[in-house]
This record gives sequence, C-alpha cells and structure tokens, in this order.
Amino acid sequence: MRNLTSLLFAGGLGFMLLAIASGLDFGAPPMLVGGAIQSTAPQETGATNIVTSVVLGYRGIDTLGELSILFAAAAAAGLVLGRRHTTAGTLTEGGFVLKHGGAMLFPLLMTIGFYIIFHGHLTPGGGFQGGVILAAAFFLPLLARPGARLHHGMLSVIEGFAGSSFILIGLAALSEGEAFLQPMLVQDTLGQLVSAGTLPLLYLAVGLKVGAELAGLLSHLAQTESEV
Amino acid sequence: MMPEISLELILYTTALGLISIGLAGVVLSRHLFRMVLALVIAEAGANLMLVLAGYRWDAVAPILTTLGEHPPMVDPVPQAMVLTAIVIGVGIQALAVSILIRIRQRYGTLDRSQVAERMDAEIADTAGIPRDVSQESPLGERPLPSLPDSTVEIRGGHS
Amino acid sequence: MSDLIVLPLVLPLFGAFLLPIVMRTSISIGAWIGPAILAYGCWILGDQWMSGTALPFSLAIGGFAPPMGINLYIDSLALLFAFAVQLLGLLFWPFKIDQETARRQALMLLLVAASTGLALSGDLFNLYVFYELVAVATFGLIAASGSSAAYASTIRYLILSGIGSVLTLLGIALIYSQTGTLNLAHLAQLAPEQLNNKLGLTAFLTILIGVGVKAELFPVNTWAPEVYATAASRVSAFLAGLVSKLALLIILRLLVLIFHQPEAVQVMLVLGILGVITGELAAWRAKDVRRMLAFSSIGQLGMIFIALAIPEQGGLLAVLALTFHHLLIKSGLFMLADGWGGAIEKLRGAAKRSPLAAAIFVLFSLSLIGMPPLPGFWAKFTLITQLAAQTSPLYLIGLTVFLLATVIEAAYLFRLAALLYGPAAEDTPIDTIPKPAGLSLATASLFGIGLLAAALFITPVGDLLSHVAGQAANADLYINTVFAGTGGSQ
Amino acid sequence: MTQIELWMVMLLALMVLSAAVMVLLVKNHIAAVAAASVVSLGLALLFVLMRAPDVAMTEAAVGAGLSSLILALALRRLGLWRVDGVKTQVNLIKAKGEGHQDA
Amino acid sequence: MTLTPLDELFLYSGITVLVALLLGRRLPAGWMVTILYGIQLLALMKMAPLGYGGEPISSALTFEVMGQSLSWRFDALSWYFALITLGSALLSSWYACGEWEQRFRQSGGNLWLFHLAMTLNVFSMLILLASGDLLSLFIGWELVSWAGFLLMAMAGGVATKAAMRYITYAMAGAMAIFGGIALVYVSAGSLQYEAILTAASQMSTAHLWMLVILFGAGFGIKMGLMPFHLWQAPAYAETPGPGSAFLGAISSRMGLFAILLVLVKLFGIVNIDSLKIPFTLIDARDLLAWIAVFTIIFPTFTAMKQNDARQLLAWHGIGQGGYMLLGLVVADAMGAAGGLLHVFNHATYQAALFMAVTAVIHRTGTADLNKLGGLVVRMPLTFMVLLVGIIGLAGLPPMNGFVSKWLVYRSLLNEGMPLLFVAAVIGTLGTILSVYKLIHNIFLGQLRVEHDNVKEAPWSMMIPMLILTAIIFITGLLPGIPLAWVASVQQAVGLPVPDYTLGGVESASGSLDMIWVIGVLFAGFGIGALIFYFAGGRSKRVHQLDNYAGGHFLTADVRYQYSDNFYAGLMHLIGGWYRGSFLWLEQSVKSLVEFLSLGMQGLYRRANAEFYLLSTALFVIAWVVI
Repeated sequence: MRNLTSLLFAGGLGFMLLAIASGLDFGAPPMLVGGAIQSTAPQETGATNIVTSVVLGYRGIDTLGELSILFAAAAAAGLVLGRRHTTAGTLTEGGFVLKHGGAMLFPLLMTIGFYIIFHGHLTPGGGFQGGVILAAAFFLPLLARPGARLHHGMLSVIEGFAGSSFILIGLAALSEGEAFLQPMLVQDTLGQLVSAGTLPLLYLAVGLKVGAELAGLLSHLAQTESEV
Repeated sequence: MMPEISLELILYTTALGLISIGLAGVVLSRHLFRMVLALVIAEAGANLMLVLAGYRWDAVAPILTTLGEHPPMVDPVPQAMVLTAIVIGVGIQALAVSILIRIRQRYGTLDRSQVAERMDAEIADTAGIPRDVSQESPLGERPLPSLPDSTVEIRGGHS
Repeated sequence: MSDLIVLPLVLPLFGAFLLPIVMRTSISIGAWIGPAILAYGCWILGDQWMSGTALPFSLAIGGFAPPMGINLYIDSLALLFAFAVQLLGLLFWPFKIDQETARRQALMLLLVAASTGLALSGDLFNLYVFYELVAVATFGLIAASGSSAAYASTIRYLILSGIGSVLTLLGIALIYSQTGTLNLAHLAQLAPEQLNNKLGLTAFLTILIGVGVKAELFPVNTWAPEVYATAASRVSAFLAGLVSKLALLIILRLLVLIFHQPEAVQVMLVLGILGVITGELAAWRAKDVRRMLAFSSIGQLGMIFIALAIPEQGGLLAVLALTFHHLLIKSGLFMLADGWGGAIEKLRGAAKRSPLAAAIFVLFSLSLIGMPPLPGFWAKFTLITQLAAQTSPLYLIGLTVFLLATVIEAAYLFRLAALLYGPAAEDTPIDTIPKPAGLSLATASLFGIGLLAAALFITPVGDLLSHVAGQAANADLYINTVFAGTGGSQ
Repeated sequence: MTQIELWMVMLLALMVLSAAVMVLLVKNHIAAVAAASVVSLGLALLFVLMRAPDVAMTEAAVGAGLSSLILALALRRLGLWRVDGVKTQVNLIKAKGEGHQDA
Repeated sequence: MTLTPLDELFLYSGITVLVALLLGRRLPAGWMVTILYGIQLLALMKMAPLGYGGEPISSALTFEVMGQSLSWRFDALSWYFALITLGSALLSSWYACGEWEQRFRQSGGNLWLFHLAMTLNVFSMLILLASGDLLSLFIGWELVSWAGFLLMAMAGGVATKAAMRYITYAMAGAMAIFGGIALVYVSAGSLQYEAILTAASQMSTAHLWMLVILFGAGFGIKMGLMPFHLWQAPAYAETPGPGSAFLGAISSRMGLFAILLVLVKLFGIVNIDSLKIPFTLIDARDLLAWIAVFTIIFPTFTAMKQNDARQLLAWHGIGQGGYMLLGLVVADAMGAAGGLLHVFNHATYQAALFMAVTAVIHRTGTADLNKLGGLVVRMPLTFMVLLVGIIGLAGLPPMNGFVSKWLVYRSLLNEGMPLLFVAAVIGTLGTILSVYKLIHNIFLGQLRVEHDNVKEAPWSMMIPMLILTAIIFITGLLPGIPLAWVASVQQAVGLPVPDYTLGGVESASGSLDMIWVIGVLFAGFGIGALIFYFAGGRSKRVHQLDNYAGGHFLTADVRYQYSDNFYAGLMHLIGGWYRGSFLWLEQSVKSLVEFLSLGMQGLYRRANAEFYLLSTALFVIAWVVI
C-alpha cells in the first residue's frame, strides 16, 4: 500500500513540478548575470572558456567551498573507514594486460590530466576533469598490483599544499589591497596558454587537490580489512 | 530555428522524471545501497534542471573561439554551478558508501528497517533503557501505568 | 579593515587543509592551529563590531561587482551569527588527541568555516555550497563518535539531507530559470515582478523543505533524535545550537528579501505548529536525556518557525530573541548531556553528585519555559504579543499550541529536575551516578553565566536585538547596500 | 537545434529515464551500478547537446567514471559483488504483503 | 535616588533573602530571619496610611525592556495582602525557630533550603503585590509560583510528587494568564493599568469572555477553584510544618488578589456582569459565584474524609477560598467586605490550625487521625489553640470567622440569591462536621498508651500560636479593626464600602455588633455557670478508665473510642457519586497526553523520514499549485 502511495506521490510531485516548469520560457533565459559575464569575462579574467572564468573568478568562492566539501568528504570517509588493519588483500592479481597496460597507461593518463588542467581556461575541461584523470592514473597501478600501496602521506601533503595554495593565491590578492580571490596578472593575450593570470594556477591547485583527494578516497575504498 | 514545444517537454520531463524516480527510489528501497543509488539519480536530475536553466536556442558553448564578434552563447553561470554540484554529489556519495561499508561490517545487514531496529536497540542499550516495547507490538500489550498517587488521599490518608 | 572580514571564513579552510600535514610532523603544534585560528576569527569579528564600521556593508569576493560575482553581506545579524559560530567552534573544539585528531579537527574547522559562510554569504548558490559543506562536515563529525548506531544514524541523516539538497538545488534552478540571477539583493529587486507567482512559491517551498532538514522543520526532522542521541555531545550541541539556526537564517533572509507571499508564510506556520506539537509531546515520554533534548529542540524550532511566520518586523524580533535564546540554552544543555546522556532514571540523586550541573540544568529549564526575569521570558513575551496581534485564526491556534506546549515542556523538564534533586536509588552508591565531565561542565557554566548576564542586562540586550531586527527586516537597505558601489543592478 | 539533434535528445532522454528505472528495479547490484553509470553517460551526452561541454566532460569523468568506480569498489567491500543475480538475498523493492512493513 | 517606603520594604526583603542564602546554614538563621521579617513588617507599617485610604506609593524602581515599561507600586489592596503575608511569615518563622528547627535538622531536613524558600516566597509575594502593570504582575506571579514550588518540593518523596503536580497546574495557569496578557496587550496597546481600564469598557463581548476565561482560569488555578483544585491539598499538606502554615495562610490568596485586581478592578464587575451565557439565565458573574459555591462544598466534604490532619486542613483551605470569592462576586458593600475580611480571618485561624497540628506531630510523630486521641490532658494549650481555630474555621461566634461569613450570608440574602445561600450553608455544615472530627480524633477520647508521656508543645512554638489565638479572638470581638483596612481596599478597587463600626457593620437590612454578640454569649455562659453553681452543681474527677463496658473493666491498651474511620456511615450516605470524578478528569488528560506522546514518538521512530519529506513536498506544492 505504502509503495503504491509513494509511487503516486512521487509521480504527482514530478507532474506538478513539470506543470510549474512548463511555465518557464525555455530556451530564452533572462541572461541577466550570464550576459553581463559573457561580455566582460574575457577582459576581466583573460580566459576564453567563460565557464572557467565563472568557476574560478566570479564564483571562485564556490569552488573553494566545493574543494572543501571534497576534502571534508575524504576526511570523513577516512575517519569512518579508519587506517588500521588495512591491507590490499583480496583483490586478485591483475592479468598480464592489466599489469602492463596499467604501467603504460600511467604516464599517458598523467599527461592527459595535466593537459586538461592547463588548458582549462581555453578549452572545455579544467581542474576537476583533469583531477579525476590524475586520480585514475594513480589508482590504476593499485588495481593492477594489489600489493602496491599508495603513499598516503605523499597524497595528503599534495592535497594540503594544493588546497592551501588556492587560498594563498586568494589571500595574495587581499594583501595586494584587492579583494579576496581577485584574479591577478591578467595579460592581454587572450587565447594563449599563458594568458589568464592566476587562473591556471588556481586550476592547477584544484586539479592536484581533486586528484590527490580522489586517489586517496579510492584507495581507501579499495582496501579490505582484516578485522572484519 | 524551430523552437518546438516537444524538446522543452522532453528535457523537463527527463530532469523532473529523474528527480521523481530518485525520490521514489529512496522512499521505496529497502536496501541502503539502493537508496544511495537513487539519491545519485535524483541529484543528476537536479543537475540537468540547472543546465536547462541556461539553455538558449541556437547558441554556442560559452567558449570564445574567435576574438571580437561571437555568436550568442548559452548562459555560462548555470554550467559553472553544475560543475560544482556534480563534484559535491560525488563527495557525498563517497562518504555515504564508506559509511555503508562500516554499517555492513557492524550490523551485517543493509536492510533499512533492520538497521533502524538495531540502531534503536543500540541507542537504548547505551543509554541504559530497558526496551519494554518493540515498535511493532501493539499498544495494548504495554504494562498498565500505576495508579496515580492522588487516589491515596481520596481513599483516606496515607498510611 | 572591512576586507579582513573574509578571513574568519577563509582561514579555517586554510587551517583545515594544512592541518593533516602539520599533524604529520608535530601533533602538539597542530593541536593549537585550530583554536588559534578560531580565536583570531573571534577577534576580527569582535573588532569589527566594536570598531563601529558602518553596518551593514557588502564585500565583493574577487572584486566582481555583486550581481555578477558573489558578495558577502555583513549586517549586525550576520556579524552576530558569524561571531557565535567562531566562539562556539572554540568552545566545542574537539580537544581529544588520538589517531584521528587531524581529521576530526579539520572537519570541525571546515564546519566552522562553512557556518560562517552561511551567516555571511549573499548569494543563493553560494549558500547552497556552504550548506552542503556544513552537511558533509557534520556527517563526518557525527560518525566520528565511532559507534555503530552513529553510523546508522548518519546514513539516515545523510540520505534525508541528500534529498533535501536535491530539492534545494531544484528550487535554485527554478529561480535561476525565471530570473537569471542568484544574488539575493538582485533577486530582491526582481522578486515583486518575477517571483511573485506560483513558480516563485514552488521554488521557495522546495528550498524551505530542503533547508528545513537542517533547521529541524517538521516533518523532515526525524533524524534529529537519533543523531543527537548518537553523536558526541559537543557535536550535538553545535548542531542543535547553531547549525539549525543558520539554516533558519537562510529561510529568514529569503522571506525578508524575496518571498512575501502569504502562502509561504502559512505553510511555515502550519509546519511550525505541527513541529511544536509533535516535538514537545514526544519529549514528554522520552526516556533518555539526549532524546528528550532533541525532541525539545524540535519543539523549540517549531516555535521559531511560528515566529518566522509573523510578517511584521516584530515577528523578526521574536525570531531573533527565540533563536539566540535557544542557541544559548540548547548548547548548554547538550554540554550537560555529556555525561548525563543516558537514561533519565539513572540520574536519580545526581544533584548530590554534581550540584553545579543540577543547578545549571534548573536554570536552563526555567529560562526555556519562560520564567520571567530570565531572557526566555522576554523572547516568549515578544512572540505571544505578536501572535495575538495577528488577525488570521491560524495564528491564534499557534498561540494556543505554543502555550500548551510550554506547560508540557515545564512538566517534563521539571520531572527530570525533581529526579535530579530526589534521593538516589537504594542500590546505587553515589559515586556511580553519572556526572558531566569537568570541561563540559565548565562550558555549560559559561553558557549559564551568559544567560544570567543577559537576564541582568536585559534592557540593552533587548535594544540591541531590536536594532538588529530592524536592520535585518529592511530589504531596501539590503539592496542599497549591496548595490551601493555599482549604483544599480543592471 | 537540428532535427537530428532533436531525435538524439529524445533517444537519450528515453535511455536515461529507462536506465534510471532500471537502477531501481534490477535485482543485481552490479547491474544497478552499471545502469547508474548509463544514466550519467546519457546525461553527459545530453549536456553536449545542451552546449555545455565542460559539464559534459565532468559528468562523464566524475559521474560515469569515478562515481561508478566508487560504487563498484564499495560493492566489492560490501560483499554484494555477485554477478549471479539469483544469489542476492536482498530484495530491492519489496513485494507487497510480505511480512512487516516499516510504515 | 530617594528611597520610598516601598523601596525600603523591597530592600529589607531582599536582605532577608540574602541572609537566608548566605547565613542560612548557621543555626541562628531562623531568629535572624524572623527578626528581619519583623523589620519588614515595621517598614510596612510606615505605609500604614495606605490601610486607611492613603495615596498609593510608587517604587523608584522602573525598567524599560523591549518597549515595555515595568513599575511597582503599593495601594490599599497591596498593603492589606502584604500585611497578611508578612504577619503570617513572621509568625511561621518564629514558630520554626528553636525546637522545631532542631528536630527538622535531626530528621535530615535541609534547614537552609527551608529558610531560603520561605524568604523567597515572601519576597516574590511582595513583588507580586506591588505590581504596577500587567507585565510586572505576571513576573511576580511566576516568581510566586516557582518559590512556592521550591517550598513544596523540598521535603522530597511524596512532597516532590505533589509539587510536580502543582507546578504543572501552575504552569497551565500561568500560560492562560500569559495568553490573556497577550490579548490585552493587543486590544489595549499597553499593559499599564490605566490603559486597560479605558480599553476594558470598549472591548467586544467575545473578547471580554475570552479574557475572563483565561484570567479566571489562570488565577483560579492558584486559588484552587473547582475544576483545578486537586493539586492544592496534597501540596500544602506535605510542606514542612511552618511552611504549610504560611502557605495555607496566604499563598493561594495571591490568586484572589489577582482576581480582585484584574477581573474586578480592571475589567470591572459590571462588564463581567454583562457577559450572558446564551440560552441560559446566568451570566459570567453567576458562573463565578456557582464555581465559588462548588469550591466551598466539594473540598469541604472531601476534607471530612481525610484521615490525615494536615490533609484535612489543606482541603478546608480550598473550601474557605470559595467563601472569599463568593463574597467578592456578589460585590455589594457587605459581600465584598465579607470576602476580603475572610482573607484576613482565614489566614489567622488556618495558620493557627496548621501550627497546632504541627505541634502535635512534633510531640507524637504522627498526624494520622486514626492513631491519635485524648491528647487534651497532655497538651491543653494546644487544644485550646485548636479549639479557637476550629471555631473560627466553622464560622461560629465569638471568633473572627463568624464575622466574615455572616457578612457573606447577609449579602447573599440581601441580593436575593437564596440558592447560593443554601449551598453555602451546606458547606458550613460540612465544615462543622469535619472540624469536629479533627478535634475529637486528636484531643478527645482515650489517650493512647504510646502518648502517655507526651508533653505540651515547647514555648517557641506556643507563643506564635497564642498570639494568633489572641488575634482570632480580638478581631472577632472588634472586627472594625480589619474592616477599616478592608474598606479602603474596597475603595481602591472601586467597590461600594459598608458602614463599619468597631464592633461590626451597620446596614439597613441588619446590623452586626460583635461586642454585643460576644457580650450576650458570655453573659449566657455566666448565667449558665451561676445556675449550675446555685443549683448545687458539683463536679467530681474520675479517671477515664474508671468505668466498664460489656461487663469488663477497661484497660489502657484496648481502644474503646470511636475514631477509626470516623463518619464512615455518613460517608456511605453521601459519598461515592462525586468521588474521584475530578481525579478521573485529571487522569484522563494525563493519559491523553501520554497517548499522544506515544504516537508522536512512533512518528519519529519510524524509518520513513523520506516518505514524510516526499508527502510534505507533494502536499505543500499541491496546495500552492492548485
């Protein structure tokens, strides 16, 4: 009975929301803020990828918050899963293809990851996407060789420094007498690799942090416990 | 060039449908893992909804390919927000599954009501409350409350 | 000077990121980072308050003018809340040193930073981000208590709050689709034309329900009793005392600035009334202290929601008075529950073992039920006069429910007090009666002193609150402040 | 938006929605995780069509890739990694009228 | 800032509290506190002109909080009640000094807490009595409630349970008042008495009804009016001896004070009179009168059944409150005077009775009426005090209770309310029967073996009792002394004033002069004595056991006195039908709360939080959309 009710309720809710949403003017957004940003973003931040300039510039503090959430999630997961008594145990040894493929993929993935990060202000992609790929690069060996341990210490150092450098870059602007997280060093070379001032640095920090965080998280999840 | 009603309908239906399916899934699942999955789906729906908020007919992605004049672009702000939301979602998801792992370890089950019951029992145990009633047993089986003290003086004095 | 206001928000994040590294090298240094940062945050905010900078002011993050970028809006209310966050973060600091110290303290710092962000931010999506950060940090801290029940309650809380955030995000998407902006001041400008319709209302309601999960809005508050019963007392105190109030703050801002529809208010009124009824009634039968406090907290927040539903400025005053009062009291009570957390029956005769704790409990209880010279009375007085002034019968129902709930509240609180002061059970030697730990007791006494001070200086406190309420209720002031530099939104 | 794109959107929407339903209905947890990743993938493609390449990339990398990986790893540690659907003891959505309900 | 006499009174009262708080653990604390009560009484005497129609005195103390101004002032009404309060506090405290204190301490009582609670009670009562607006009234009200709770609960055990019950009732009452205050504030725009006075005449009927019900219920709970009377007797009876004397004398009269102030003075008895109950012939005032009458009858007959002396007295306390309200509600010159005078009279004999019973407990260790008897030979002075007290309680000449009751009866007849009169007389009948039970079972009949070497009460206890006895008699003889105060109170609250003389009242429909009454009474006694003497009457002392029954000589260890389960036959006749009906009501409210609470807990315990969320979202949005 309750199942049926819930289904009906969920359906009804969806239907009503649909009715509400159909009142929206689809395909013609007001573009109040968006339009303004589009016209000023290239000058103000020097990035051709306007999404990037929003993510790191206009809504930079959102991104900081988001990094913090990821950090908090990783820390909390670490707290929950704990470090004791963990060995990468029951994973079966990867086959030949996995092992050697993994070894070959590692540099490739690293390159791709960093490429995506560094071109975040020019093309689609950026710190998050690149970070995920970096994490995959670190995680792959673990999958291939169960005995291998990720260097957690290393990861957490990278993570910590990446996160704090994001804030430091922001604070640097503050110490220059400008607002927190204000983009600096904006050159007038739109479209070049070195063009968007501090934005790529920020994205690098984001990428490293995301990569380290996720790699740590994945390795936590991959480990099995002896205490079970 | 053809702002058809159908596209709009399809997209909104997809987004809101995902949210509804997710909600229904969370309510209906008896398994905690499946609840987390349902949550992920609902989140995806909300993300789509947000992207739709910035969509513009016949516009291009918000990336400058040429300097100077550029065709109309879709709104970049919702896209930036969706980026954030996706990452937030995956963070929460990771936390959720790690908690699930622990629960499975401790309680040996992920069935929602069993977990709830065990949790109740454990809370009561740590607090030191005798569990007189299980939540399933009907009211009538509870022990009757003792007579009020005030009946004493009506019956005459306290001895 | 005013630029530094961003530091209490950013420095805890900075500290949290660095903490694991520092802890790796030296735990003793690391253990001081958090308190130092929070103390500095307190100092900055206190200095801000004292220096008499013209409040409110707005601070654009990244130097981008408000509707495009994100701004912090600092008025007296936000400043008060931010200060409370830092101070309570300091008071509830998890000092325990063990293997997980770094993570726990990092999470606490994140929680503080996010809560500060919730108090200060002037952008809807930014609020959402901080809200989520609060949620994640909270989950971690609850689960950190390590019992299986804590994990179970966390996952249930997580899933509920996850749905809440989906709904919030949906509401944000609806608002953005309609208006094309998320800046609160900008929205406040646009709201009368664009959001004064069914769509706006729906968006508000979805956000209300989503945020209501944290604000213990009925009926999405079922997580509260079990979470408060399983989490560490300090975490419960922070959650019940502060985080719920910050969620309320979001709703308050939305109501004041954007959503003036009577329907929005009515929904909150009805849900608030139901919250009071269910919370206080459930507390009546609660058998352990923490759950009793949790249910009572639900009831109290229901009262605040009722107050929030009063459209005039006086209602806002009542909200603030109730909010700060409850903040003080519930935090203190949960600190007492650290050690007294078990079954109520076990506390027989506890006053002999720890007279101070019992006295503080009685003090808090008296204020909670509105014993006159204590601040709780003034908060309740403000509320009921405002309620009685409303014409709609729904408010009178709210008034009646409120009064009846107070009676029930008095009954169960003093049942416990009578137990505390009663004789110990025959078979329990006095040493085995539970007793709040020294540090918690000291913290609770601090709250008690604060309460007494507020009672003593009720006149200036009342004036201050009226001033704060007046500032917070002024939507035009908000808009003008945020757009002061740019001279308009367009 | 061209006609082809419209059709693609329709197809993707159908795919996403049915995959979402699958997530809840299939008995096997692995299949459910796979379905969830199909949802993400479909969404990523939709995002491309919605002119949101950044989001699409993220959704593909995070939603379809990382999230599925996390879920799969979790499944393994939860002891639910069973390819054979029959062996899973856990009912997903309980059949009606079967024992006590938690309502 | 100059201190007005009122400020001085507050100052001394505050000092008393401080002394009790700081020095209460030392033994002479009792004496110190007693002396300080004396000083307070002197300070009150400085304001004595108030009792004879003087101008109200304001306190220099005022507050301005959240737009509300708080002030305190004393007028004739406050002064009259303050006099009774301080008088009973002084005598109770005096009574407690010395032997009682030592015994209390030896038996594990917390003397410090006792003194503190007493001083707090007095202090808060003074604050309440001095209230200058509704808000300060409420503050004082709450303070009195909680101070009373402290005094009632301190004995622990049964007392704590009774006090819990009290505080639940009191909170309910306070919340009713709180709601009423909110309504008044909304309609009058202020809580100052002047503003309310002007607003009261323009209030709509429905509004006034609501206010009368809210305030009536709130204040009535404190007075122990009919449906809300259950808490009072157990709570007072379980308070430590002198405390119960004090509480019994004055505490519940605070309710009467507030009713006088708010319902009679502010709203005006005329306005209340105009509140008709539809489809019946009665109005709000009649309703109050009938409530008062039922409050006289039922608790009095309940008192008759009590087998614990303190419970019996406490139940009477409730019933006597009914007379006061009845007199006030009649509200003509004599009735109101009777009601108000009864406050004073009741305080004197109730305190004396509680003290006498406490003295008996002090000596014998029990107040159980089934386990006492014949004490008159061992405690003759206490017997006398009790005798005077019960004559006052029963309302018989020559004690002061007669005067006030006579005034009430007279005005009932004058105003043409014979039904009420008959009902009140039935109440008096019950009183006489039950006080006979009290004195018979304690002092008359056969002395118990175990009480053979009981001594008279110690002088520290005796003197306050004797003082009270003297007051009871003197004010019975010369009721004009308190009537002067009462008259100025009546003037202050706007009621008509009777023509009083030193010996009583003069009115067209019938005067009373107690000097004559008592003169005739004693003359009658004298004539009887003379006849007895001249008729050759001689008395002979025989031992109580110099007798035989059923062919056997009597021995001290055999009980031949009819005291066990006194009035069993009478109870059988009248009892039963009303027994427990209010208890049942109370219990069912409690069960309802219990049941609802269980349901709510179930609501929160179930694992379907998400379902709640979903359905709420659905309903809320549906409500908006559709």
